[in-house]
Amino acid sequence: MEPVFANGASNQSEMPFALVQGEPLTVIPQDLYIPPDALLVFLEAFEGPLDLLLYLIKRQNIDVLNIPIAAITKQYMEYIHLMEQLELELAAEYLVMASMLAEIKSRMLLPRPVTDDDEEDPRAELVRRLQEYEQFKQAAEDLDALDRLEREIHLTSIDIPKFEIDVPLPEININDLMSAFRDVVNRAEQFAAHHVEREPLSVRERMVIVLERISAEEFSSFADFFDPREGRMGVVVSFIAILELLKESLIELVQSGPYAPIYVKANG
Amino acid sequence: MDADKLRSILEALFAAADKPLSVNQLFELFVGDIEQPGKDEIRKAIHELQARYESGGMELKQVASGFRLQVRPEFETWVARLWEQKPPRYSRALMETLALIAYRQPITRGEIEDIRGVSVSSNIIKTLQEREWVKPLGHKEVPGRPTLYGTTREFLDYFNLKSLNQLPTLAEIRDLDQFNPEFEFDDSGEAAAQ
Amino acid sequence: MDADKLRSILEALFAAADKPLSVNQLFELFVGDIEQPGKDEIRKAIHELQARYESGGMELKQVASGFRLQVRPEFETWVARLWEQKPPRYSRALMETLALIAYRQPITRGEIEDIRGVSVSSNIIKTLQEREWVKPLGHKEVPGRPTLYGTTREFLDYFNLKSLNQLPTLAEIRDLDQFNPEFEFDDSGEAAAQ
Repeated sequence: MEPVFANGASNQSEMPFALVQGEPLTVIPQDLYIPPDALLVFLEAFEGPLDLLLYLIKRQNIDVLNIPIAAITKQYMEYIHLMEQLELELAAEYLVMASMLAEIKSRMLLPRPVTDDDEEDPRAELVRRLQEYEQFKQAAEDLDALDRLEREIHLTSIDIPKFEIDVPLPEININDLMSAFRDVVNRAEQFAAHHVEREPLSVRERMVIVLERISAEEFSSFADFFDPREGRMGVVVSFIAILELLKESLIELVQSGPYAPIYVKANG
Repeated sequence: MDADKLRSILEALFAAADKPLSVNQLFELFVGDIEQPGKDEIRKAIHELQARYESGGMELKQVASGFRLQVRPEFETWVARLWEQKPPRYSRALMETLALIAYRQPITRGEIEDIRGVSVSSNIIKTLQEREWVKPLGHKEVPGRPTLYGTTREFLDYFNLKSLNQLPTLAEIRDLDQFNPEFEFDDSGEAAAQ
Repeated sequence: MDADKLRSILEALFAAADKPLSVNQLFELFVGDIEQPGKDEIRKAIHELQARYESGGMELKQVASGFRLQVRPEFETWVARLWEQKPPRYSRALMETLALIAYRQPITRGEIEDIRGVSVSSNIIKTLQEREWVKPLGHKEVPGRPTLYGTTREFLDYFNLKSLNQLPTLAEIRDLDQFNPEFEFDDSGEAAAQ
């Protein structure tokens, strides 16, 4: 195998530096010589095939107008393989680009008929797309750099004496709240990554009550959170709430010895 | 620090703050700066600002907990018209955030963002807190120690609920939708009839 | 109306309002008053106020939907210390989509995807609409009638702009022929080696 980069080759590139699925890797570009975790983050940082291609081109200080298509195709394919080996979810667009590059490459290898003046450089369409993408990538950065509300620009919050002016507050009814909840849950379910499980509200409410009663400075008695008058269900709800808070590391339970009183304290 | 600059920074702080600011609080805001003003400098700058606001539409008023920039009461007539003209409404984003806090409390802003799939603007949380429907309950012990939010007693009172248990469950909301998408919740008689 | 008084009332209104106010909106607020100022008087008073806020901690800024009193960005360092919450951040994917909508409106989702070379998640479009930065403008009369999107006044307000003309200029697209007339087809022998 030949070194990937014309001027970046060194004797290191012949040494297998990693085994990926049992296969020694020797041809990773040198600027990828970074820990696998970082590599993952790095590869995921691309906004798509055009972004990756632009990166490959910029890294070598090549003018977009004069892409060495063979070299770039090769590097691109290496990244694609790497992504596959790392089992990154590879968007179909990356593969479409790979075949487009392969096609351009093969067309460039064909001898061009001298008479055919009209035929466009096979790279023209790719160059156009790269330039257009680059243009908006830059525009997005420029836009992001503008002063904007909540970041550089703060609105004034000048007090209006309340006793003088009664500014009406927006009214909502419980219907609106219900439909908002339904919508957000429906939407969340469409994205399988999120789940909103149904959990008895009473436990959530009890969690809040417990949180409100405790502090980080002093201990509260565990027993005080159980009121026999609430009956068995009430006690169970309190107990589950405390366990849940413990699981989420929101509280700490302390006991000085076996059968000693248990105390509850806010974490931190 | 140059007196002009200090005065401008204080003016910016009074304009942006939603609470009165005391000399001590202001002093603390500069701690760590290379040009850290002393309390006397801050007091002097405040007096200069007060003099500047002697006329115009605003005044820098001293109240119990500090100084605040406020609209001069004599312009009430016009300021009130500002609200008469447009009955305010809450955004969809605010409603969804409130619903998630109500149903999933204690919950962090990040968790709300995860479920909604979009970021939640600071203004929404601020508005909900100002309305006293939502309050911070503490911090979650994860990196960054994000604030945990929950609903308040005022929230329950507003909706005439005795406890959060009285909020319909998700299954109930969906069932009701199927029968009657225009379901009126506050009309309890009709609800029971479904 | 006396110019001093009008200026003070306007200052009070800008201080109290939570949205930018246009000259028309301001004019409407005086309708019915005995001393009703004309739009020109209002414009003049606004310019005087702007001059007055040329220094200090605030500025009276003109954005797309009117004028608003805001904290001068240069004092952001101190103002940010008032709040613990960090401003929301937006992903590159979202900013690129927003940039395309801003510069190429009206544009369909498919057209955005063509230029970016990847699909645009529905969440991004939803976030942009929810923030009221982007709105549907209609449908493109092609098969499938895809929605055309454009930016809103709120988008300009948020980014502190008066009009789309104030957006940073786009980089130039260079012409292939123009810059590389001697376009070498064979990649200097490397291609041949493959």
